[in-house]
Amino acid sequence: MTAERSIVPTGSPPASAHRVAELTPDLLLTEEHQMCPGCGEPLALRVLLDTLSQLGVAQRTVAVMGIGCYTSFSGTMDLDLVQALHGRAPSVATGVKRMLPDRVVFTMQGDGDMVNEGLQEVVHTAARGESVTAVLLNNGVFGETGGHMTATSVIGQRTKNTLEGRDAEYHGHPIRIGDLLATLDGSAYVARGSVHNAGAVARTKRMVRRAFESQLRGEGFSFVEILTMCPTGWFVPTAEGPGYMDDTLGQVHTMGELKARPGGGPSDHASGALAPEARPGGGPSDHASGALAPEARPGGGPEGGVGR
Amino acid sequence: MTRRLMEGSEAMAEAAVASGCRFFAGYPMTPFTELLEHLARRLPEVGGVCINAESELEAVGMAWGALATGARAATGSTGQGLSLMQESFSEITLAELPLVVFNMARGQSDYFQATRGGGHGDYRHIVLAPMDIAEAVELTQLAFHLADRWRNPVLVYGDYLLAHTAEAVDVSPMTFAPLPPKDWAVDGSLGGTSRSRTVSSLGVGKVNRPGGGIPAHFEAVVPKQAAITAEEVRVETGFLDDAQHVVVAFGTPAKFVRYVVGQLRAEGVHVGFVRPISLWPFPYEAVAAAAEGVRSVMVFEINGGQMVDDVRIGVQGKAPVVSIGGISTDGSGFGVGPLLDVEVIRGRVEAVVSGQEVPA
Amino acid sequence: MTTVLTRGTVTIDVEGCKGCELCIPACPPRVLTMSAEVNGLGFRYPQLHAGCTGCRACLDMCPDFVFEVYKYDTPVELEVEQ
Amino acid sequence: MERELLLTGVGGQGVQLAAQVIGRAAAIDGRSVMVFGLYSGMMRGGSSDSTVVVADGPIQAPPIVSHSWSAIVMHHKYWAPMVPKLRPGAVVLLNSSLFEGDIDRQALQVFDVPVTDMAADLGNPMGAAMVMLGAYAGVTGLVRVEAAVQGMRESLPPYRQQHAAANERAIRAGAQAVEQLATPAWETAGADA
Repeated sequence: MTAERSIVPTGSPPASAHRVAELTPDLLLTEEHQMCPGCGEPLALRVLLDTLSQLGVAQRTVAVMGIGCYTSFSGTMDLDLVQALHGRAPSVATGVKRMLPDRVVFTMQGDGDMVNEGLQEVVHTAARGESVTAVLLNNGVFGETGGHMTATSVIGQRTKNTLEGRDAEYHGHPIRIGDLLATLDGSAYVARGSVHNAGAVARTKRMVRRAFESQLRGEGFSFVEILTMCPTGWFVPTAEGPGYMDDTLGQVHTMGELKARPGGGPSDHASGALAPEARPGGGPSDHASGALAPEARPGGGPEGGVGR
Repeated sequence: MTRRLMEGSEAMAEAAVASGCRFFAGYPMTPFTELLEHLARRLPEVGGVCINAESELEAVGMAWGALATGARAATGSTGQGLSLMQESFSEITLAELPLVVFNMARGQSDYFQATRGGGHGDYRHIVLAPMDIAEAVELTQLAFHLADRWRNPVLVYGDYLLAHTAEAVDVSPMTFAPLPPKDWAVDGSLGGTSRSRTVSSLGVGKVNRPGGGIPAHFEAVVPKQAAITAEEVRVETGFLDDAQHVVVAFGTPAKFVRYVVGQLRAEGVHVGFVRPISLWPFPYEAVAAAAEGVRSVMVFEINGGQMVDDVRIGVQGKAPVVSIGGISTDGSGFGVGPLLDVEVIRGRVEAVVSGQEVPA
Repeated sequence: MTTVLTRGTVTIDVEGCKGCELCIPACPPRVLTMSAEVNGLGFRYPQLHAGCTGCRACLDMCPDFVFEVYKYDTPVELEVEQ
Repeated sequence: MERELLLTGVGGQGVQLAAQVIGRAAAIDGRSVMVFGLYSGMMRGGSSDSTVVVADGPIQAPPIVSHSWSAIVMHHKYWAPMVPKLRPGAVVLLNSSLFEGDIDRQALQVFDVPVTDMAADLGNPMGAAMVMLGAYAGVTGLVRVEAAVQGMRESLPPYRQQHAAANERAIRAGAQAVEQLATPAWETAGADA
């Protein structure tokens, strides 16, 4: 059918129409980047930058960037910015915020940066209730080095150094960083969204907005984890990225608001605010319990043997 | 002038405050701890911030962030803690941020760490080694000035004696030459203007105003080292004119050596001293001049032999270089041991002067 | 031939597309298809058909920022082959 | 001119505080001063040594002194290692209430002051070191007694200021118990500044 259907010209804007969404977020100096096809990080970037624009805080914002694929956004984001070392962005952001307490300060880190290399930094920054917003782009893989296991890789996930899939007994268990940070008294707002479909993008945008609003109210540490597609690092076709994300990462790192201060105003999610998103075909716990089933634990069955 | 009795830690903290330092982050470790204590008390009194960082890694990262806003900021530890900070020191140097680092060291075995660094890449820190509290007050203030002047980290090398000795000192702000404005610092105000700023060690600017990238950045940062070497050598010498023997020492042990040399001179022994105040840049020329025509160049340092390498570079084979220092510590490991004794040092100098073996 | 009521449209920066296809299932009215031809980078790219609502789902799901979304001031009837 | 003072005692006797007070008093008198304390981790019972150097110009001596002009001996427990660090004829103030053991009274100018008993008589048993530093100030004039009193007040943290009056009585009692300026530290009392 497609071959026959008439194609609408899309080379230039039509007459008698108004633009409802711009090509490039206001705070991007160029739409060009070197991310792979199907990467979810630019989607998260748009969410972040659009939110800053809409909040009207771009001219009092400092970004602190970690090291990963997304580091290249340092050169394209039209924001005052400090480039940090791998893992260290929360501490650098702490120094920035303490010297510029009336500015909006956020970090952008990947899961390798935040949950592997810099785990204690984000934990302590959250525990101190540092008034910064940490944004985690979590794709469960070291994308920049070419697809290696991180601390958030899920059980069964194939990476270049877990060729048979991540095995809990041999490689350990993934860390649900959002859940961990939500337990700390210093964290005011914690949420986990994703960019694997347009609805998720819209929900994630509300989370990012609420995180920054929490910072503007001075409530403490705010955190938004955004699950992003990495088809290159997952070794799946680009078009299958969203589905793979939902079936793997999304089942362990379940989406939803994990924590919000009572005074933070009503949630856009209404009743579902503090609960994982409902999903068709069974709740996330089904899959999680499958991944962490008793028989898969050490000594629980023949599959558990890895020669240790 | 009002002088007040202060331990070195307090005096250095006061000197940092007098220098305009308004941010400090650190993690307790003897003998650095009291410096942190004093800054934790003093900085809030002057509108600054002192954070009890959860680790040295975090302390240096916090200072990095504060520096990026243009604030005068510092961190510190003992050498062990500084070992943890080395990655950040490298990158902060390449980011051209004016960090001041205090190493309240356990003895002098951090000479290599201070002057060569344990980090990656082509980076150097200016290293200043005071011998007593009065000099520490001056060099701390100089450190903040030089860091800004060169946009390069400066390390102040102290030790247990410096931290815990008290002297009556006056900590008044010193006056230095004017510095250029910190137009590179971020304040968050330029987002969305196409003129936003990036503080980065990678030499990467914005796409509309790209930096030269990593190669060009290194080419721009590294040549500063030659300029610093040309302009920032600091050294004290004494009794060199007719010296037949020279002793080289730095930091608080140099005060012992200077005292011994003074005693021996009073007794007619032709001995002089060279005291490097800047360990990097090292006073190679002063050492070379001192080595001219002497029978020996002795090196007294409280370690297994580190600065002796630089002395040999300076001497260039013109005289025998003899190490008369050594490892010296008490049970605590804080670097105050039996070698820090005027009589012991005198004995070792006299042994060399008289052509005997140096006692092991 | 028949016509389809079309409220919106998009512009597509074809040369910026990396051919990931994330926009295709993202489009609620299913009016995007991948081209048979390739762009200058060698990637297939999306093409628009009648029936766009101007909802911006394609834009939100495009990692390469190739879409701009418009709404007609007055909805138009676009012809479609049966 | 530089004058050195070594102090020794057991932790808890107030040796470190006495050294601090003398240091502050010397600064009040306008002299250069250096104080270095070494004490074991135990707050009480371990060794507690301190070094004070006072000078009328910049101090040349390093903080660990090998040849001292004087000593304060609050207890004999850690006294022996200090003996070789005293110059011939050094001034030694001895806490005769507690001191047991040998001391070479030919080589050293020893002043016996029963400071622990005196402090107890004053109703301030913890003030023995204050009595001793008053006695030392009286015998040597290294610091003026009035400067010692002021230095003591500056050395006490706010939460210990209630001890200031008793400490002042202790310092003055010590100073009055000895022959004034029996072995003067300076040719004239007080420096120019």
